[in-house]
Amino acid sequence: MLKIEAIIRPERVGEVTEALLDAGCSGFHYHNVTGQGQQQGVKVVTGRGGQIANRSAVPKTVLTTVISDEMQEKITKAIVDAARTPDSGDIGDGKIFISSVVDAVRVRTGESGEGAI
Amino acid sequence: MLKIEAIIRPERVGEVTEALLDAGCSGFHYHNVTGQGQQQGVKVVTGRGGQIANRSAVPKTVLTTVISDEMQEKITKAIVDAARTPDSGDIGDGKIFISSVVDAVRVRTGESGEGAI
Amino acid sequence: MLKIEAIIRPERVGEVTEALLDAGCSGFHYHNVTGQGQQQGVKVVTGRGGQIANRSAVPKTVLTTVISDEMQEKITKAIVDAARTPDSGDIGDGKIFISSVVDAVRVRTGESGEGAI
Amino acid sequence: MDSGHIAWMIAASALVLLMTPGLALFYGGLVRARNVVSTIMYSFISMAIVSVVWVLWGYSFALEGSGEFIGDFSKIGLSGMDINDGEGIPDLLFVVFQMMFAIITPALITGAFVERFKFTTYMVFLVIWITFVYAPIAHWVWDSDGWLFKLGALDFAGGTVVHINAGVAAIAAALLVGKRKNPGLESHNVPYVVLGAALLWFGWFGFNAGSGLKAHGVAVNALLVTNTAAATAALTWGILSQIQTGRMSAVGVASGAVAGLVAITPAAGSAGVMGALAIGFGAGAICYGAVLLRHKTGLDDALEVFAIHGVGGIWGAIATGIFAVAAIGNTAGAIEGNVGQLGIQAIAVIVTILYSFIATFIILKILDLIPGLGLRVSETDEDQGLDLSSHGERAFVDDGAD
Amino acid sequence: MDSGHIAWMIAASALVLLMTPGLALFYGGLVRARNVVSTIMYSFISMAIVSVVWVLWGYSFALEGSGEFIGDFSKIGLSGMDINDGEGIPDLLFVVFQMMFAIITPALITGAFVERFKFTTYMVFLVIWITFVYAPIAHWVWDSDGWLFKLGALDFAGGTVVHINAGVAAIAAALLVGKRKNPGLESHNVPYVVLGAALLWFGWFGFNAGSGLKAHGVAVNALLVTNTAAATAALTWGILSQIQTGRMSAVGVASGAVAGLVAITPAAGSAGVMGALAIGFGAGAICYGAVLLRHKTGLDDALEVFAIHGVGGIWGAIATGIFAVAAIGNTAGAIEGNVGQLGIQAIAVIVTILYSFIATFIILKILDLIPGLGLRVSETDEDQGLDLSSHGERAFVDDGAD
Amino acid sequence: MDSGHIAWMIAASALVLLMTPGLALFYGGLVRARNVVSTIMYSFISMAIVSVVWVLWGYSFALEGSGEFIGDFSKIGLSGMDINDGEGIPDLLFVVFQMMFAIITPALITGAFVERFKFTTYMVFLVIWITFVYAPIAHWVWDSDGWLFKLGALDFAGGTVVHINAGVAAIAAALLVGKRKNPGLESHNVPYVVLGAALLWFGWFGFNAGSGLKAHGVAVNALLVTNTAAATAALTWGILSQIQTGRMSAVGVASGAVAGLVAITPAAGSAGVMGALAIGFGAGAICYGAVLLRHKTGLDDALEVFAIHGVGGIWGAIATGIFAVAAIGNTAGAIEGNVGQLGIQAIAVIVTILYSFIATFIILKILDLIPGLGLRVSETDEDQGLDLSSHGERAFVDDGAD
Ligand SMILES: Nc1ncnc2c1ncn2[C@@H]1O[C@H](COP(=O)(O)OP(=O)(O)O)[C@@H](O)[C@H]1O
Ligand SMILES: Nc1ncnc2c1ncn2[C@@H]1O[C@H](COP(=O)(O)OP(=O)(O)O)[C@@H](O)[C@H]1O
Ligand SMILES: Nc1ncnc2c1ncn2[C@@H]1O[C@H](COP(=O)(O)OP(=O)(O)O)[C@@H](O)[C@H]1O
Repeated sequence: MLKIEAIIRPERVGEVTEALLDAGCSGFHYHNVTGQGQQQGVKVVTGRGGQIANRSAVPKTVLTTVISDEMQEKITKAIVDAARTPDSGDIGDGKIFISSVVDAVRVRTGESGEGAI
Repeated sequence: MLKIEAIIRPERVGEVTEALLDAGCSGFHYHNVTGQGQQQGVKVVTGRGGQIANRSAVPKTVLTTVISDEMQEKITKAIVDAARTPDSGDIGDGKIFISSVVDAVRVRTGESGEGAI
Repeated sequence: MLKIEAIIRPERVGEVTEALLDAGCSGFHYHNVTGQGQQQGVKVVTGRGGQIANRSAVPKTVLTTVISDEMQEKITKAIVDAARTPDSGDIGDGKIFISSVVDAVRVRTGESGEGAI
Repeated sequence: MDSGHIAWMIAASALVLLMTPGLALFYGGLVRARNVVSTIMYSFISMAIVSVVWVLWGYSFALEGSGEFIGDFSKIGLSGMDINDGEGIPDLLFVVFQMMFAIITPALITGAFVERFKFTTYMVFLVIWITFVYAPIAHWVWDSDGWLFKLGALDFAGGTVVHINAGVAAIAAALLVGKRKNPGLESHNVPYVVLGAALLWFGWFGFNAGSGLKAHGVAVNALLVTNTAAATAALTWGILSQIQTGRMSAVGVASGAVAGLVAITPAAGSAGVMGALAIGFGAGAICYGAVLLRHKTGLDDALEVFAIHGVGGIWGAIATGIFAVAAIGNTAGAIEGNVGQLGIQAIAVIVTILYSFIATFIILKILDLIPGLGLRVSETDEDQGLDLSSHGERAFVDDGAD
Repeated sequence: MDSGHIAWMIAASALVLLMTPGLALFYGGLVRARNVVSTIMYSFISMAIVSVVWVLWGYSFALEGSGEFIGDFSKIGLSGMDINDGEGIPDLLFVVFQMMFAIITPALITGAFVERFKFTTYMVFLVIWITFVYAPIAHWVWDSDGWLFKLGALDFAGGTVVHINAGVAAIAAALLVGKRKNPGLESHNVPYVVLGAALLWFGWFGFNAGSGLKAHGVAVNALLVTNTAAATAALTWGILSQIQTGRMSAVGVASGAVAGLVAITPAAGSAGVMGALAIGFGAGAICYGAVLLRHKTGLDDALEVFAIHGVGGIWGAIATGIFAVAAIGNTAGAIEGNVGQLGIQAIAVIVTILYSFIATFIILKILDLIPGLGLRVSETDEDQGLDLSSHGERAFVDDGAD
Repeated sequence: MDSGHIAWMIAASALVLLMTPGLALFYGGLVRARNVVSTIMYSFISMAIVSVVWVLWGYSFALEGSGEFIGDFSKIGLSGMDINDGEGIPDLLFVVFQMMFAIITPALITGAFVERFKFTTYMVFLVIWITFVYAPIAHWVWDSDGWLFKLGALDFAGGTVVHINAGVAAIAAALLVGKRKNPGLESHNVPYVVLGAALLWFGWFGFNAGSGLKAHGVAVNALLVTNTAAATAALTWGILSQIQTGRMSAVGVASGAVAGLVAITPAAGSAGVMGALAIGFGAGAICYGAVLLRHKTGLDDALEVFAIHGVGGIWGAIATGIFAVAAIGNTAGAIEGNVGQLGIQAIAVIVTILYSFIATFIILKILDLIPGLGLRVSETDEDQGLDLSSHGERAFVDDGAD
């Protein structure tokens, strides 16, 4: 089992979740974070409107889904395609991190393993 | 060391954290996420009260705790029991994902390993 | 590749992110959580101002960064130094959990592996 | 007719209307985030329902006719009321001003049963309660034919009719609907609570200074003592909170202000500024204590309607008998030697308590038994929060996570 | 001059001013969290810009001179207006009161194009639209030399000038700016919506009860019928929502209240309380239906400006012709036998629709073509949200994540 | 007595009271999320404390007696003031109206020291500052025996007494309390800021148009120029922000509105609409510049109290000397040839600055030295946020994470 954590633009959540469902991923969850990377950050106005500052941290959304190993390629592709800014992509489009999961348990039934994801 | 991530219903946080303390888990943290799974989603009213839509994504809370390997069973059982809707459980009660942790460091003391969790 | 998850005090986010940048970590993200540990919790007033209760859960911020294996020591040291309460540290300064990451993908370019982090 | 009186009373009516959204915010901030919309709606829908009931029959039942106990059918639908009728101010302006009182009174009760009461049943309750509980008591106290009015009970702006009435009805409601399954420890939005209290304070100037129906010296006195009592009670409550917990709870200070406003309500037309200081101090201390006591009982009067409006109203009604100054309101109080007034005030208090409790209890009991109604939402709905289950809406929706 | 009238009209002006921030909250709560500041600013900046335009030339163009179609330059910069001029109330007070109407009207339109309209272009639009659309229509309807006024069209407080005008301009704007790329499913902050509606309701008392420019019986009638229609429409809408979805949407009830307030606006000086019940019921039902119909079209009038202000205003203007009571406003309606009034009302409605739509369309089309202006923000800016892209600010910033 | 004047002045008093919660929201939105409750409470508690101080001795010290520098003890506890005393309006109404000014003035100062000032010390400060700083200056300027009044200084609604006074006291406070450890980059809640500014704007109509104590032509003029200056300054500030940053900051536009309101305050009884445009434009530009300059200094006047209220008040006081129109306020300004008025205005400004700074500095210095008091919270408390450390409450509590 693998855990896929995708850091994406908040405005792309809709597209990405749709792509995940299309790719056969039936379970995931997401939450908003503040992220910092190569992206220039956002310009924010400060000083009561008289100054402009660069806030390096920008709003991002982290989407997490646990999948079976064989779905890795399909799912990452789905996310990359849906999360990338149309045309050639923009800095700040996000990243995907993949790590391995030892076990999963479904609370309702108590079942564990692949069947639980 | 293992990391337990439990996706549960927000209204069950109280029960689950109590169960964790009872089971001897002394550290954890949690945050709210938006989740999607088999659960039908929630009905929300749109169109100024004239239409009803299904928002597939529902509010969930993710609770994370890092424990030593031998506590795995005890802790998952505690979570499952406390997070499950009384009687036979309901769709949407949540899932638990278990992954392995390489090391832990306590900021205050700098100590690492099992002693830090 | 390693994933570093640091649970720190919200008021130290600024110091910690600066320390990360100084240590050469160029990407990370963070979000607020509610945490519980050895820390006494915070005193909150209830009963319309007439009673005081201990809310064991306190606000914390979780900062996540994925780094290459060789940076582990440098980065944890940077976080520990920046997140610790000056002088000898205080209970509740937080913890760092380290786990391994299988792969990373940069959404913009689709490139994966070390180059993507 | 006097354009100055009309000018003030239109403004006063607007101010009192605003108290209900103010209450909605005050209550809305105190509950859990999953029940905010629901809590706000309990108040807001009262503006819709009671306004309609009031023009259809509420006003006529409450403030017309020559009976001692209840009005009559003569002004059903405000029939026969011409825009030029009235002295000082048009009669229709009196209808509107009084309507605003009828709107907020049942909204106050909802603090007792937030986070679990069925919204549709509540709508039915509003209609019935205004008709059978509010209208009669208003008639007794404010109609010149009403028996308590004739007895000489002083209630300038509604200590009995509005606050004791709501506070006692709240106990009946809390008893019948039962405890919340899982009440929150903290208020979910303190700025709402303080802003709500501020709007109440602001609107209360219309409530009290409007109750003389004129722009004259008595109105000005009401304005002054209202502000003084609110301030004194807020300060008293805040200091008690600081002493007991080492922190000055904002929710506490806001609650104190409301308690002071409640207590000065019956006295606003007869107490002076020194009386107002005493009444405010008393309200702050007594209602603070009442909240602490309530926490020791098993009664889940969730937002302290009885401890603040009930107890504050009782204190205010009695204090009116103590601090009334003949030079202001023509009737002397105990301090000026008219000890008998205390007895009259006590009668008004006791009768209001008894009638309100019994009548509200019966109404709710019946509503509970009617199939399709019932007082309480299902456990799943309570868990999920009433915002989604009763209204299909979440109060706050973030981007990204939409 | 009469101090009572002045007292009420100053208060009424303040109340109407407050409607614009009320609208800002109402609209602000309905959009996505990334566009709140932007939505609020569309309204708030109207207070700044239209106030200046109004004293410089807006008032003179709208309400001076003896032309039938537009005012003149005689009171540019309010020149020659002395603080002691006027009867009943100072002329300058009339200027201020009318200014508040001019402020809110274009703010209403913004509901159609929130989440995508370019802020700088909007500022230019405000200046031009007030001059070329609002001022003429206000002149026709409210100036005693205006042709619709002379025709005998009844519009007490602005059903045509404010609501139909804004509602129809909204369609033109929505057509030209195009659909939102990615509209949110839910309102981002329901308490803002309800609080905004409450402030609108409160301020509307100034709007309608002030439109007689006196503190007298007609003002009181306006107060009563305004409240009654708002309440009835809110209740009607809420019940329809409950029937259709099994939940009583708070946003729906708030929208119903606004629809009722819109519909009673032209009628507030001539309908009685029974008429108000009918008008409110009609507004609740018709505008509810209009919203549902709008959802079936491809038009992204995002916050239902046409369905509520346009349709509600049309219904109100027609209903004024039906329910006008001669004893209140000196002109009888169809029910009292004066069926011809309906025709006059219909003319006022149709002319307002045509002029507003065509003129607004042309203005926006031109603004769209001017280099450096243009109606719509870039796609990236829309994605990022207008709060950051137009105003450099996020509405809500948390600790830790700062 | 005149019911119209009374009607307006009761309403005006209510409006001015509402400014303090408006300020609470305005300031509360500007700080970090962990200090919102604290920031709001600085303002709200002033309603409680100053109200009590005012009726006990504040009013008597400020506005009674025949001294040139300070009032006397004759009206301690408002003794001997009867509800029927007064001409035009009851004397007690004057007491209440003036009280609202005394409430908001120290609340304004708090903007300088938010996020770090000790709440209990602040409560003591309120009592002392009103007594020893506010009351004397109010006496000088507004009491007909006051030396600045006799000198002929024009200050219709409090440019010196309220704004310069608060702005200068803010510098003293910011100096003594020191910089914040870790100030936020952004405002935590922009809608609160805008809504707060809107409530200030709304309430300011009472502040300025009430300061003639009558419902007459001068009040109407005050209403008009107040709105005009607010609008012009908001627009000026917004345009400057757009030019300099390419974005139109909502916080900037709101700040501009407040600056315009501040600057027109002393002039509201004597400037005309053209003067108001000039004053508003000046306020927008000058205060905008003052904020930018302040950022270059090391002074952490956190919410720009000096740059807006101090500088805006100074500009307004001088501008009053320039733009005063004899036909409105009976005194001509420099433009009408009375250049000497400028000198008088300058004296009033300088004296207020000196007295306010020195007296405030001394008071705070003493409070800092008293054991158990002290100005600043501990570093841990500042880190944790004052909401929890001073008030035991978090502003916002989510579900799930409770
Ligand atoms: N090493 C990392 N660990 C955790 N999060 C990261 C890391 N690098 C980037 N991120 C997250 O991914 C987002 C996008 O990365 P960024 O470097 O801005 O763009 P890009 O990957 O397109 O060059 C960042 O805002 C940050 O939240
Ligand atoms: N594969 C997954 N990866 C991540 N989160 C998941 C996954 N599957 C389910 N979840 C989360 O768990 C929650 C409960 O799952 P759901 O399928 O609705 O119920 P159940 O497990 O009872 O059938 C979902 O709302 C979602 O947040
Ligand atoms: N085993 C754990 N798993 C997950 N989070 C933990 C764990 N232990 C502690 N934490 C988090 O770290 C924070 C600090 O831990 P705490 O025990 O209070 O302080 P300290 O580590 O200084 O003794 C807690 O608030 C909690 O959020």
